Amino acid sequence: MKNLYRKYRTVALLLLAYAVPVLTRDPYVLHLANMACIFAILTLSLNILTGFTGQFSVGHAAFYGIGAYTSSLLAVKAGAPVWLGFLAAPVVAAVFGILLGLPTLRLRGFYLGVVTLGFGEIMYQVFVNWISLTNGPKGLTGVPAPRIGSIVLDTYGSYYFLSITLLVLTIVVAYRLLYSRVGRALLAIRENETAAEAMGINSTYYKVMAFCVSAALAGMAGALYAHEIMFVSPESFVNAESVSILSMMVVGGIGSIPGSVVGAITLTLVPEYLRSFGDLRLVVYGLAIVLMVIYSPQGIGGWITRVDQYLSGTAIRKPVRGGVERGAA
Amino acid sequence: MALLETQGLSISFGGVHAVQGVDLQVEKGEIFTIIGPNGAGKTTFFNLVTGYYKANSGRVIFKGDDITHLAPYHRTKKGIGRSFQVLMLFRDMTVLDNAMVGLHCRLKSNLAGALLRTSATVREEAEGREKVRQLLHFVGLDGKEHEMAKNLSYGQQKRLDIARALATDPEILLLDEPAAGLNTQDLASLTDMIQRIRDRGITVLLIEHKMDLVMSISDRIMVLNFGKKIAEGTPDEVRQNEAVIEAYLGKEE
Amino acid sequence: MGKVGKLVAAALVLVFIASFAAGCSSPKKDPIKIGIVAPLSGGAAMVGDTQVKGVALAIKQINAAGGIHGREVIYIAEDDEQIPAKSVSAVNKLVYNDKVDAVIGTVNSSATLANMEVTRKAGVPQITPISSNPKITKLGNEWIFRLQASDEHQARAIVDYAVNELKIKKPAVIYQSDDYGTGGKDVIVDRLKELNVNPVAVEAFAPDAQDMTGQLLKIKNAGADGLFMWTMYAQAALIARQARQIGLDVQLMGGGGLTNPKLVELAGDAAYGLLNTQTFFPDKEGASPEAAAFIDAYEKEYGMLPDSNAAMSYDSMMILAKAMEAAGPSLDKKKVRDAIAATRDYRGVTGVITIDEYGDANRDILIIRVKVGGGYEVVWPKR
Amino acid sequence: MFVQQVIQGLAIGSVYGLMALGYALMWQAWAVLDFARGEAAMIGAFSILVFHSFFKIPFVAAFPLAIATSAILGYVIQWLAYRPLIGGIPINRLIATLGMGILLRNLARVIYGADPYPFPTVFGDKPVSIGNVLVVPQNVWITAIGFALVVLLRLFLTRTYTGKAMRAAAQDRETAALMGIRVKQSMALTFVLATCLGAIAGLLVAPVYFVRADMGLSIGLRGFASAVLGGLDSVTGAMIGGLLLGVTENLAAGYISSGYQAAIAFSIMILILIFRPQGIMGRRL
Repeated sequence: MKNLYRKYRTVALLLLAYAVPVLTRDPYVLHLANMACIFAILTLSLNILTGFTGQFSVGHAAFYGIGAYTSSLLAVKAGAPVWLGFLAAPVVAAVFGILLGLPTLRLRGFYLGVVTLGFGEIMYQVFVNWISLTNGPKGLTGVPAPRIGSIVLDTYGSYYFLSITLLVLTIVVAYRLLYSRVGRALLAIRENETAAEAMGINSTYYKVMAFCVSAALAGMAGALYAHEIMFVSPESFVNAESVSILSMMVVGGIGSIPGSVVGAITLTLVPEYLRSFGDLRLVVYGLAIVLMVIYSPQGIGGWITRVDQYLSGTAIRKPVRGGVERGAA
Repeated sequence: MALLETQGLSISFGGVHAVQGVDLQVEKGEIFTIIGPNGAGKTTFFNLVTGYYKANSGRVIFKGDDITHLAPYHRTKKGIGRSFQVLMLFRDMTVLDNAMVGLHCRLKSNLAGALLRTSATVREEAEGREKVRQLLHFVGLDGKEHEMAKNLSYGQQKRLDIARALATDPEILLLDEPAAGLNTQDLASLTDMIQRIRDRGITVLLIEHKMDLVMSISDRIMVLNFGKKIAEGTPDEVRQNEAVIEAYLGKEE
Repeated sequence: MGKVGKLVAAALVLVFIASFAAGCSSPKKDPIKIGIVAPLSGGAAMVGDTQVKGVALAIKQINAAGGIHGREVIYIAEDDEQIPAKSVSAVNKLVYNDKVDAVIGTVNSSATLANMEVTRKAGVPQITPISSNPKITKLGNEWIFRLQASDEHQARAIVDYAVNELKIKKPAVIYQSDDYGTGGKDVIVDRLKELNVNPVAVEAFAPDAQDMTGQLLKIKNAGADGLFMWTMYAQAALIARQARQIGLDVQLMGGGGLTNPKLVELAGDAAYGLLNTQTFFPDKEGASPEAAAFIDAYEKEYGMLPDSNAAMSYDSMMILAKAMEAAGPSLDKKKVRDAIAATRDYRGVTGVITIDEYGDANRDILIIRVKVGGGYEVVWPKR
Repeated sequence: MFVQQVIQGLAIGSVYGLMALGYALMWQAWAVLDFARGEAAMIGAFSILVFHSFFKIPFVAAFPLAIATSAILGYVIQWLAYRPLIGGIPINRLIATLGMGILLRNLARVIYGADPYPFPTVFGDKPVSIGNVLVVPQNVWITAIGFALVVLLRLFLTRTYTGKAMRAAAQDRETAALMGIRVKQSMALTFVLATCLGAIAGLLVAPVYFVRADMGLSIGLRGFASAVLGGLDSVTGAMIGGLLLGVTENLAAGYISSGYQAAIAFSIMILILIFRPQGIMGRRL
């Protein structure tokens, strides 16, 4: 039984994830499934920066926005194929990630946090004010749906296959990164930067790399978002969205990959679920977040690890936890 | 040519001369110990050699190259390894990963290799793990690979610290008070371990307070007081040095 | 986890489940469902709130008169937090979960631009009472209608009045940097150019800004003799008061977003004399019989005076009801849509409405002035 | 115009500074950046609104009542959402404050509606001209009260036993506890104090910027930025950070571009932090 679980858990999860459009045809649910994938990618990307590397960021929505605008502008203004946008979005976002990563040479913890927050504000104002490029607050309409051969991914269901594939790709990236020489260097910087340097790790280089990878993934999520909603405007990339991503990461569990995914799904669905509360919806949402961090400080990721260990009968080594537990916060 | 050499190395903090004009030559293959009363500038001197502090004046020369202005990680790459007086393990990482981090600058796989999981990367990782297992065996941490570093006993943590430093494949290893806080049994195995490290061809630069340990294993000793070198020589020479007895040994009960 | 904590958590989970189940259970009769999507939390919540109130009042009156085809009308209001993606979620929920017969909303143009794709794909008629971005009706989407007179008409009207009647030579513009404000600013600046008048300053402020004195000082320094502001009433009240504080004493002018009884309450005497465009005349004295009756009913229902958004929302629902009556008892969505599009000379509370070929409601625009001590008077067209 | 711009900037900057005081205090005692700080201002503003405007209690009496109400609410809030997280993971505390902010903001909206409420001025909002600049009395009061609070706070933290105990508890909980300091009470007290500071900020700005459920959001964010700019471990720095941000914003709008007002202010802030990573008045890290 336990062997069976260990052998097939990944495959089963994958099958289940890909079967969502088969299990339901409700566009409302499928749209939410798309949004959950987008936010899961965003949360994972933030986790690479904050959970793995210990660099605090409150401006992640900026990279998300950069990706969304890059991809939509290429399609709308330059008439480029959609897939080119999907490639360009992470690249452009990564360039900004490197730019933002450079101040990390000198800044730590919340002081870095405020710089990322400022970056978020600045990018938002650029989206709003650079009207000749972004069309400003009126937004960009007519963002096309991607197509594969003759199939146009213009329904939530068909688009979902793209979303889930990119999410799976992100998860693979996160895992491979984590269990590699690079990932160990990131964790070491998070744990103790002085000691990391003594191990021959160029902490500047790796911190900037973390910013770069994180921004690239967030940028990809931006492209995914733009072509799902088919409309881009600055409101989607305000600091409040950065804060949502941060909450998803913490509720999911800092440093936990499955936690990030589940955290994003949870906080995407909970506000929808709470619609029946009417006026009190966001009050309950706020309360739920408070209760989550009080009663489950390790996040949902902690539960997942425990359940997984129980089912597979192992005390597997996988406690990548900590993040900004010390120092940074 | 000495393996590690400092020339007139000085640093001051807010007017206090923490290290002042220290000249030092460590020869390949020896165990060289720095002693001195608390606050004599020993750890500061280490930090200058490893690059955590920028010297106000003087030079650090390693294998004939001037490394005074290199960043700490760069010096590690060149072959200067160190352990810490106050433990600086990666507490929330496993023992194996701690040591694997030490291997960092000897591995080559980069971001692309990690993401694509190229065969070179996989091979390198496997070889690295094997190497690290041997090192963990060397310091006596077999079977602890998958423990979290923070869950080890103090003595074990100290050993992990050394294993991690050894993993950087140093030519010279700087050990900052490795014996502090150890019980008698751990102390004995530490003494043995330092000698075995030297037997591997690694030069050892040691800061230590435990005089029995220092006198029994050191080839040469330098004595610092108030940031200045007051004596240097073999254990016997140092033991009989007037200035040392006055400044240091005399006061030590 | 403490015992109490577990209990609280368990209770919460139960409440979630119970409430969800309650939401799913369907009523016995089969009412006509109207979905409302509006920002009910966040910075624009005050506008979303009156949108729901306006529609709710219309529905109450419709039901009192026997409903539509004898069926009761109910509404389901969803919050979109003025974020496009959440707006899309909300409309998806209304369309596919609640299976509403039509959608009214939302406030912010960017959210409407995003969510109208949903109703288009599903083939559900949608009326946005006040989203003002001209693009909404110009994208070839046949399912979307708008009740607000577009910014183009409003901004042109006020500029023409200022230049021709008030002889303003050195106007300045201040606008909130969102779709509403930017849209209005663009039209104002273009129209001024057409009339050969150069604005001496064009300044933006963030929708959540509270201190606009930096911008206002610049405007004062530029020697402005009139100030166009394209924003909502709460910020307009701040601008009016702050202009007075720094000694900027010029004619204040703006668009429909300023019409709200709260404006005078917030800005006090600083708001007296303010001019703005409107199709809904908010003062019972001098209002059309339809508008007067609406103001009465609204005040009775909610204990407050309606703003123009409430009036637009009310008219949206009334036009929708008319169209549903005309479309026949099957409520075929396409027929309902066509019936909305065929609206001609409907006497609503916001004027005499005709839906044009794009889906925009065309009618005469009034310029109204805040009287000293509160209340409004019409200054254009001259009576 | 320049002088007038600076004066206007100082007025809004004082408000940011007042908010920043709360952040600095919370940082010193709880080692957390409290994202619900803005909501303290909202609570203060609504308290005075209820007492003064709804119940018609004269301002002199309503003021202490409002502060007392905020203090009590502050105590309850810290007991519910902050105290359980003492000793836990710092970023969890941060997220708890985010959640609390969402909760309080929306609760206020449910109770009072989303519309802003006007609040009568106490200190006078008719401008007085001095030379060729105009000064509004209530703005002068806000700045003056801000500085008075900085002085009082400094005296309190450095001269009184309670204040010293608070700081000791913040720096090292365990040692402080060993020294007989009642750490949790001390932290609760700081929270209440910080809430009162926020409440004072809230009720001072009520006549200027109205009272509304989400009023804390924008001044809270800028208060946070000011506190970091000034250096989180300095109350004087918090005030200076606030004034600097306020003046920068106004000058940016007046001389560069109002569209990029916040972007310019934040760019300057980032530059300052790059050159002084510990904030203007902060100790070296």
